[in-house]
Amino acid sequence: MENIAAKLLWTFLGLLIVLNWGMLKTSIVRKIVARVGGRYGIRWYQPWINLIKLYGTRGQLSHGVMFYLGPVFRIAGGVGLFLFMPLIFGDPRWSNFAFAGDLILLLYFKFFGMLGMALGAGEGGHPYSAIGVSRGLSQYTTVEIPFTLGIIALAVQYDTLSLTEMVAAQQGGIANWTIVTNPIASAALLFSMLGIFMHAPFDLVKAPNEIPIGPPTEYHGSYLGVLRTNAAIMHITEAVLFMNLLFGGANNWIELIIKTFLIYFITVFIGVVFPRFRIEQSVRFFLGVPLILGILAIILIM
Amino acid sequence: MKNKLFNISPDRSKYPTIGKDGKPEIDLSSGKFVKIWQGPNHPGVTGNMSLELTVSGDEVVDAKTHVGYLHRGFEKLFERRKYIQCFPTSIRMCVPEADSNEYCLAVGTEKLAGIDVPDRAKWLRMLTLEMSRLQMLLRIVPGQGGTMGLGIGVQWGMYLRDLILDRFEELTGGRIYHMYILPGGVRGGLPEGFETRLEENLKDIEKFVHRIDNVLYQNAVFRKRAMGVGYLDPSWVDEYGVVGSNARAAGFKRDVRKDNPYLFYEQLDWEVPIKTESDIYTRARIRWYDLQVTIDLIRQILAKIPKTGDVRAKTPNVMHWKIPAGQTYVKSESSRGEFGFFMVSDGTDKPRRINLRGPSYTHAVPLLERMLINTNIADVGALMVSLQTCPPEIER
Amino acid sequence: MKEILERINQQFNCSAHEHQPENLSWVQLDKKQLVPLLSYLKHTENFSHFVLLTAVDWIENNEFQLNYLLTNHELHQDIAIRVMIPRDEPEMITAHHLWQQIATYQREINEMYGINFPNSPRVNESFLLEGWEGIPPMRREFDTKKYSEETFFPRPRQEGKDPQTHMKQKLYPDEE
Amino acid sequence: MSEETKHNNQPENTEESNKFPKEHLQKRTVYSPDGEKIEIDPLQDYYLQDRPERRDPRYRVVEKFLNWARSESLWILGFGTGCGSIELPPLTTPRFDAFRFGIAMRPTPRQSNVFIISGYMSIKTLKRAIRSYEQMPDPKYVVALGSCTINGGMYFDSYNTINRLDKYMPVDVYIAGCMPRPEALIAGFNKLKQRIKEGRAEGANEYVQRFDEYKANQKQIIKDWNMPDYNW
Repeated sequence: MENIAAKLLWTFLGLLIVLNWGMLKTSIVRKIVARVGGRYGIRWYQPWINLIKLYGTRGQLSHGVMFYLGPVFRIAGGVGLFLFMPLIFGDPRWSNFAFAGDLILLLYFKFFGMLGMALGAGEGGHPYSAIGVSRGLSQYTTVEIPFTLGIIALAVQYDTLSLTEMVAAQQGGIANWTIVTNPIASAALLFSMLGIFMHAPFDLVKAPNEIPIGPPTEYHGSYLGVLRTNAAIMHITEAVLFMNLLFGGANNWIELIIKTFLIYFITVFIGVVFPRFRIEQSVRFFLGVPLILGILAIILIM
Repeated sequence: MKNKLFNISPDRSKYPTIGKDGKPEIDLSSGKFVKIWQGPNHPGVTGNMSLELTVSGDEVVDAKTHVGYLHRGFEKLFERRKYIQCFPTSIRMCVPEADSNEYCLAVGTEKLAGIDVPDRAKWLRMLTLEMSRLQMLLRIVPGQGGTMGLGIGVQWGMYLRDLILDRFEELTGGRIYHMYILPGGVRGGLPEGFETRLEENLKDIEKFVHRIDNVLYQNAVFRKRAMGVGYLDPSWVDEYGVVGSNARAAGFKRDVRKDNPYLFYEQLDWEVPIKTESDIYTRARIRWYDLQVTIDLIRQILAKIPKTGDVRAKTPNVMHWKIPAGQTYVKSESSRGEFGFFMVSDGTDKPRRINLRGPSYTHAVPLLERMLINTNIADVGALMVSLQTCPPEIER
Repeated sequence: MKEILERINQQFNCSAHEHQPENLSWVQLDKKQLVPLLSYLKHTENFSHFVLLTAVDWIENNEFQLNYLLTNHELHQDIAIRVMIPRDEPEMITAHHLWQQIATYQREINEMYGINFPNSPRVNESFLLEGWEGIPPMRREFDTKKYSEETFFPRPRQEGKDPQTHMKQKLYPDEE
Repeated sequence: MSEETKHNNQPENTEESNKFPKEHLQKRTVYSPDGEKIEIDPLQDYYLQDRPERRDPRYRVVEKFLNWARSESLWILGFGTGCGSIELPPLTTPRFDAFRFGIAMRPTPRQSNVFIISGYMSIKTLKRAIRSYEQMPDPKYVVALGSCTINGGMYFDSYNTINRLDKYMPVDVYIAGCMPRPEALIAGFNKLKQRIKEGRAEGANEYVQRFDEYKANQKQIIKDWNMPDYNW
């Protein structure tokens, strides 16, 4: 894999697969939520139609440069996260640009898109955007603490900051997965996963009945299309991150799809049966049990 | 807020400071406050109305409700219409629960004209009123969860509501607007096999009652969000004229069906559920009990409806029916509380004045403006639904 | 209830009251005595629940009728107080300090009938209408059909059955 | 006419007391985030007088494909303007489930492309509806529900509701009835889909073309154009 052009091509192909799997996942999520409610649900190809329609919107307006750049930052964050995420273990074609310190970079990229979005949504000028941004940032800050503590615990446990090496250490059956070998750090990470995917009860940012629909209130047309594209990539990539950290990575695409699906659906199933928290309740939640678990994980690993 | 050790939120009950004129002292130019207009196309606002909120951080410090988006001038239109022509118009006054309108208008007309209604018609009227209350409660009980993002209860409830609307369609021919109750009686008897089909639906609804208890009322997050929030002080009940389930949740036994029994409600065996906590959770819980009571009442009514007999007393030609002069006030219990019509007749074939007093008139304007102060902005929608505000009956 | 009405009669020298079946009584009195009566009913006779305030336009007598309806939740009795005010001088004493919701009713009546309630809070704010000019719409002389035809581009009527003759033929054939 | 003068001799400050502070209505200069200088005359702004841009379809084949996508993804603005909105929730619930046909509800006008005028429009709502309509991105479609949008219906003689919606905004599909059943709504959506696929649903461009006429009609009945900067 000396040839950078070939490497880029494989990465691009991976991005396409992840994007389409993300879109399909969106429609499956909607279908499952609909079935719980007793409905038939949307057609499985509906997200693609929506995307085409959004990119084909004629009338678009901008509230300023930062408004325009918000979705760009967001998708830069999503693609950046993807670029350094090893997808499939043992296959250099699908490990993207993973390197020795990629875990730190991934943490950075996860926050990057959110900040860009915050700036862009703020320029939209709508107060609900501002409320959504402040909610999102304060919740994310508290989610980050148990998440980072859990990651540090794992880094100490495996003595590496490379995701690929972490996956390598988990090979050889379920008994070697982090969720079995280090359950406390895993629990902290799973709690913070609920906050990262932002399904109920932690869907405060988009809360449709309170602040319809938070930061993207003013985004329309292809801005929204970019955001939707990013959401499809981002959700799958984040699920891949948790898969690599806790569930032993994937050896082929089918394994990846099944594992990301199940990981993502932990949050969806919780979301279906819970209403949402208020922001101070959400913050208090993450500063409670998940934080204690995170600290405990650090203490135990020392 | 039982656990004081971890209670980090400051006591804000004295905030904002109240000025000499009784209004909160708010200086918008200080930059500490933001004005937020919620509605009319805000999905959290019930129906078509809007709120003007002044917020400090996440907290509402001053609120005004703006209504009139649905004002059609019904009370003016009634002056131009004959009594029978008022019926199709009147049912549009409160859209979600239309039968209370036609019942009150019919009874008011009968009172003024001095007509006696056959017994069978009275039982049928009770049946439609209770079915109408049932379909409204099926909307509002899970709707309380819907305001907080719990959508599945709403889906189940709306499906069952559609079943009740099917029964209405069988009985009256209309889904939402029935025009079934007319002066002198009702438009027709029960169709063949109606009772068994309704009984099947009631069985489904009973299952739903237990499911929604598990999903909503036992839900940890819902309890956390709804308990202790949106407190309605019992002293406000008289001060603001609170009626119905909101008053019942504050410990007042207010139910027109018990207080001033109309139709044959005296012959039925039931109890008015009362609680005293008076927060969003309690009000939602009271509606859940109401739902069970309503199912029970419909069963009792179905068992007692006479199979034969007149459904409508003989009236003169309604197109030139002169009602004797007089004034009256008719009230009935809707799912939201006391629902009254004030009627004035001047001896002609058109009413002089018909005034609707809906419970939302006080619940959604003065009471809501008071209750929104010191509320978190996330709870505004939940509070509105828990007060069961219904804009069309405010504006008419 | 009879005792209460007698006490009211003695104290307030009312002009008339009739008793209707089903727990509704009527009191008619002068506009100056209204607030004392409301206050008396609320604090002494336990009519704690204010139901509605509404106006009726008697254009032929050149009068507005204001109705205050109260409920006693212990006796389950309603009492309706009727106050006539002259149409030339549409002004009424405010009662907003007794019950909170009266201010809202007064706001609506001020908008719909043009009856002024001095010192009532926010009474001049528009309540249901927005940018309304001209006669208050609920007054009898305001012709809503004419206004609608002049303002809202009516669609021409379709030819159809006249409901009056139709009903006579189908429903009441034996009537003259 | 003596009554009219009676009503008008209320205190002088009635107009200002309820709405906005006086300074909000005065002309002023503001700077946009990009440093652009903007002169604002609020009373003029509230009239929404700027003529929107006309955006014609360009490439026929591409447009045909996009029209198919648009017709299969109808995002409704969740703005219940009248009593017809009571039949909108059943659309999203198990019995009728309009999601099957690509119909979804969006809470903000920026993201929706179908505006359902659910029933009669009072003047106060019409003002907000026009604002919402103008905020929606092009292409946008209007579905008018109920007979009250066609000829006033039950409220033909009301002083506060409009009689004909098509005098104030271009309407694509009318659904008659009071109220129309959810099945009728779905049939109406199918009609709208057909119209979009045929490329005949160019309501936004029609609005631009006949902008002066629509604005004149709107101004004739909406006397008070004062309103907040956003409304959802």
